[in-house]
This record gives sequence, C-alpha cells and structure tokens, in this order.
Amino acid sequence: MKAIKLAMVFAPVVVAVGCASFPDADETRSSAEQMVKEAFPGMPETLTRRAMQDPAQRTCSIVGDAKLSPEQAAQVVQTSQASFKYPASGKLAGDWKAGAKLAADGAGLRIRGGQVEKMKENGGLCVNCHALDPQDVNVGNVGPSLTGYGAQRGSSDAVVKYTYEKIYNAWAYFPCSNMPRLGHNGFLTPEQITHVVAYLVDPQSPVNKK
Amino acid sequence: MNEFRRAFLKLTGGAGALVVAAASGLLASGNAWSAAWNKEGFESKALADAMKSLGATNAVASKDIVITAPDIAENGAVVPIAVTSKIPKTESISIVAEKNPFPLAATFGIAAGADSYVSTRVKMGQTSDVWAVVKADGKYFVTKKEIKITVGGCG
Amino acid sequence: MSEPMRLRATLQGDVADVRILMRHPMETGTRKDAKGEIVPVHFIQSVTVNHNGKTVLEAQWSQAISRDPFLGLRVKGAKAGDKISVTWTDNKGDKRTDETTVAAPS
Amino acid sequence: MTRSVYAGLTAAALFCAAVPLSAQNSADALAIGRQMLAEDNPGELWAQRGERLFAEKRGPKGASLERCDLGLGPGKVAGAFAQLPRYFADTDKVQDLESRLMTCMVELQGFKREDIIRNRFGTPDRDSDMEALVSYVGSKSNRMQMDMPLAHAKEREFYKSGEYLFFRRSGPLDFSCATCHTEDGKRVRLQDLPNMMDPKQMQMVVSTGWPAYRGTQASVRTMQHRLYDCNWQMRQADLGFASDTSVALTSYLNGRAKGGVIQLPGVRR
Repeated sequence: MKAIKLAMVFAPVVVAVGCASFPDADETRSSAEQMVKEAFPGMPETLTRRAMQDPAQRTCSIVGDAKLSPEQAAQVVQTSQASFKYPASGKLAGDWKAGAKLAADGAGLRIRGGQVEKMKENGGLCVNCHALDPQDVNVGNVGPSLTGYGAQRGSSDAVVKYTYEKIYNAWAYFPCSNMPRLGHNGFLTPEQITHVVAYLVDPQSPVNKK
Repeated sequence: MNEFRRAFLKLTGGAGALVVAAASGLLASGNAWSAAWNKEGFESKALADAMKSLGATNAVASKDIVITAPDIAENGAVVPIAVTSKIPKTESISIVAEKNPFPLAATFGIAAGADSYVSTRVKMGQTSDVWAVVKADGKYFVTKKEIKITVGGCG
Repeated sequence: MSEPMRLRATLQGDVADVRILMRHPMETGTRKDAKGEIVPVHFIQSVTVNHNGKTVLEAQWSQAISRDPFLGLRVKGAKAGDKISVTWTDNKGDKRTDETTVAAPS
Repeated sequence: MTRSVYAGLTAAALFCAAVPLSAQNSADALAIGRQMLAEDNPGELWAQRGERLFAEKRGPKGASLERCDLGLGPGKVAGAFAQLPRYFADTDKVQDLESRLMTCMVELQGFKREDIIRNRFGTPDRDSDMEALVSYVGSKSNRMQMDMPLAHAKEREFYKSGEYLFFRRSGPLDFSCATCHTEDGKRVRLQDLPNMMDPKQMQMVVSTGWPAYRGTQASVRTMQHRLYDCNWQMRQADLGFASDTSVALTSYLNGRAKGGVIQLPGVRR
C-alpha cells in the first residue's frame, strides 16, 4: 500500500523529466564535488577542509536507496577499530557529573564569519539525539533511548570498554551509523569521553535512576 | 460564597484587603478606563507587588477565566497567550508571568463594545505560572496556568 | 517612519474578529547590539482600538510583550464596512494609527 | 501582608482546576502554541514591506524591480516561486529566488553584490531587504503548486548534484542532511525533523516552510538561511550565499516537493 502511494506521488517528477536524461553517478559526483570546493567563498583552507571527506565518510555517503556492501562495511569497521585511542590514565569511566554536563551542552567548534566561534565549552550534546535522564523531556530521538543504560547492562570492564569505544568511534561497531565518531574526529577528548561513559554506566547517574 | 472564595478569604485574613484593592491603581477608578500607564505595576519585580498595583491582592480564584496557551512553549520569546473571561461585566484582563523580571506583562481595558477576550504574545525567560487577572463589576478574579519553556533545536 | 500595521477584521455573526500585527522591536533594555552596547528600552506602552470612532479596548503593555506584537480581540455589534482603527504609542512617544474596515466572512 | 498575598495566590492555584501537564506527549503540548502563531504570522509584515520595496525606485540606478525576470518574464511575480530554482540564459546559471533577486538588484538597481550578501540576514538592529523581498515573492505563489522545471540539462545537473550533496557526509560530526531527515517521527530535542524521503513531508517543508518567520530570531528567514544554519550546526565553514551548493540542494528539495500547495511565508520556532 505504501509503495503504491509513493509511486503515485513520484510519478509527476518522472513524467516531467520525460526522455531527457539525468547525468550519471560519475558526472554527478564530479559536478557536486566541484560545487563543494566553491561553497565557502572567502573562507580559509583551515576551515574549508572540514568539508573534505575522509575515506570512511566517502564510503558512508550512500545516495538514495543504494546499500553498503558487506566488503565496504568490513572495511569501515576495520579502519574504525584501528582508530581507538585511550586516555593516558587508562581509566575509561570518569566522573558522571562532568559527563552529565557534557551530555547536555556543547556548542563548540562552530564557525561563523570565517572563524571558529569563541569557544563555548565543548560537549557532546548527546541529548539532541538520545533520551538519557528520565526526568528530562526535552530530548531528541534520532538515536535510541539510553535511559537505564547502566542499570540494564551493569558496569563491568567489558561494558565500560565497549561504551568508551562506541563513543570514540561508533563505526567500529555499526559501520556508517548516524552516530558521529566523536573521539576519532576530535570532537570530544578521550578524558571527556570517560566522563560520558560514567554518566551512562554509573549506578548513581540520573540515567540509571527511575 | 463558593469554596474558592472562602478558602481565599481565610488565607488572606478576610475582606479587609478589599479596601486596599479599591484604593489602589488606575483600574479601580470606575468604569471609565484611564489611559495612565500603570508604572508602579509594570515596574514591580514580584508577583505580589504586581497584584497589589492592580488592586487584585484579594482576588478570588475563578473557573470562568480560561487561559489558552501551550503547555510547552518552544520559544520563550514568543509565547502565545489568550484569555477569555466568562465573568459578567468584565472590565479588564491582566496577564502576569510570575517568574519574569517584571511579572506584569499587560492589562487590557475592555469597554462595553468588546468581548471579554484578548490574545497576545509574551516573552518568558523561564518556565513559570502565568496568571490571568480579571476585574469584573469592581471585583477581582484570577486563574493560572503553568507554561514550560524549552531550549529547542540543536542547542 | 514605522511600518504600517497589518489589520484584519472579519465578521463572525455580529462579532468582528480583529487581528493586529505591529512592527516594533519591543526592546527590553537588556539586549546588547553587535557592538556590545546595551540597546535602550523601547516598547509599545499603549494600544487603543476604536470601532466606528468609539474606544472598545485599551491595552497597557510592558516590554515583556513579544517583538512584532500581536493583539487579537472581538468587537460586538459589528457590521460589514464598519471602521476599526488602531493606535499604538511607545515609550519614546512615537505613535502610529492604521485603519481597516470589517469584512464579511469569505 | 506580602506573605498573605502569596499564600492566598498559591492557595487559589491549588483550588483551581488543575492544568493538565502532559509533557510526555510533547507534540500535543506544543500544538496549540504553533497554531496560534501560524494564525497571525508576523512574517506578513515582511511580505508587506517586500511588496513596497519591489515597486519602489531604489539603488544607484533608481530603478524598481518591476522589470525583474524571475523566470516567467519581466515583472511577473505571481507563480514565480513555484518554478524555482530554474535555468536563466542571461546568467547561464541555475538560480533560486535569492540568487535571482540578487541578480536583479545588481543589474537593474545597481546595488553592490557584496552589500547584498553582507545584509542577507536581518538582525534585531537592521532589516534585510532580501528577507522582505523573498517573503513578498514567495507569498505571490500562494495556493499554487510547486512545479520546478527539469527541462534544461543544467536543471537536471543541479537536481542530481543536490541529491548527491544531501547524502554527502563530512565534517567533525560526520553529518549529512540525510542523517536527520530520512526517517519518520524523528526529533532533535523537541524539534520535529521532516522526513525528506516522504514526498508529502517534503512538500510541507518547501511549500509552507521557507521563507518563514522564525520566532527565536524575530525575523523572516529564507531557505538560504536554513541551509546556512544547518551547515553551521554541522560545524562547517560559512556556506556561501547563493552558492551552487546551496542552489543545488534547493533544486533537490524543491524538485521533490512537486505538487505541494504553497502558503508563504511560513512560521517556525
């Protein structure tokens, strides 16, 4: 039923195009990549290079209904696993209170008027996409709810290590998932990640309170 | 005497305060609505002072006042609030946002030619109770509604 | 010179539904401009609505009313073609009056 | 005295019929407010000003925009928005509404391109003529259907490039447009995210979406601003105003919104 409805709605586009052909994938890529190069006039290269893709981003840019092949997925997992870095202390679960703040805030690294905005304290802004503290209703749902994360999984070394690595580079476990590679991309430091880990697993954290 | 009024008078120490209400503020100056801006009220920093400036210190809770507004406002800079009074002889409607730096936001003097209904938009710095204060036939009535203010979007 | 108000007055039975949008910054006196200087408090203090020349509503506002303010009201005993005029006055003494006629329901 | 007033008011509140605070159901809790704002949209004030600016003789050349060709012929405003972006032979470019208005303001009125770009987004201290003009032109397609042309090869190139860019991931958050806009029922915090794979939702975004009065910014914003802002949230450098990237993305969105009934300006948080 849904498929039929979609087909009907799409039909006018197809008719309007008629026999005229669209550029193929290679032509489109080359045209669009040229557009990206010219998208930020007057901006220094130190900033525009953020728009340049690394190999994993390129693989994970799946247009339309195309699918990630098993080989591509394996490749992304492999390079992502090789990216892990751990804090000097070796301790992967830090202070949950610091983690709570990191999960709720973070407007850093944004660019306006050709420069990185005066550093608002950086954070993970986890609540934009995940439910965490059950008392907080102002949360997004792009990612799954993490309420009760530690209460369900415990806080064993294995859980802590997985959680740390998942935040550091999610693609090592879920290739091309929506989750940003927060550690790998330098968005959060290894120490900041340990605090977010604690916020998720610590039994005292509001995440694990009813 | 309804139960709201009884409860109210008990808590506020009886009808004595009505005298204060009648004596204070331009709204108590009979039916002709004076154009003088209620400086004292608009510069009040506390709910109680704002109420006092309206003469509404001894106001009675009423179900005949309806506040139409969202439970959650996505943007504190533009919070739509409409107030309908079903109380006969409504003379004025005031809107008071309790936790605003200056709680009294607006007073609408309703002349005979208008329905006792107003709609406007108010800035609210934080989640707060919003009070609608109605003066009708020389008496004061109130109701309130909590409006939650959220931080939205990508933060 | 201020932007004209946007006025709508539509008949519903014998009541005119009046909706008024005004262009005004409604500055609270706490905002800083691009140079970091405080923008002085600047807001509409009073709005008067007349129906065929007779005042039906008189509003007093604080700076807590939102930027580009809205006022909605209902005027009783109205007919198509009746005049609705609205005047606002702000704390700097600036004034603006605009007028519309009550429209029959479409 | 003060204390008794407080006590009295609080007591009154307790006795009042309780206000239901069903914060769990956020869509309902927000809905009344959204509807009340939409019914009386301050964006109408921008459209009104834009209409005046369009007809006024302005700029170093002292000309109005009444000879501006927005795609349907000089001075024809009605229906123009419904068929943008499109290819323009005089500039040999695919242009969206903002880009095309800028061409007219430069060519007909003699305004400087860099000044228009500097004033592209209004601030509380300074109105943007562009935002007013876009509001006016957009509103002159109201009740018509989106019908962006794909007849010219460049129009098809922009549409396909826009699709590619929509799915292209980059930056320190690994985001693309698709990250947030390809599933139903998603939100960033309490803000609904339209699923742009669903033509109905796409139609809503384009035909009743932008230009829109943004309550949080106390100004009308246009699609160029929406794209700039998303790009900023994604931690990218300032997206060029009327850049090919922004026009290509708009081509993809508007092309997919075909058939959407236009009602502009919109109103948004």
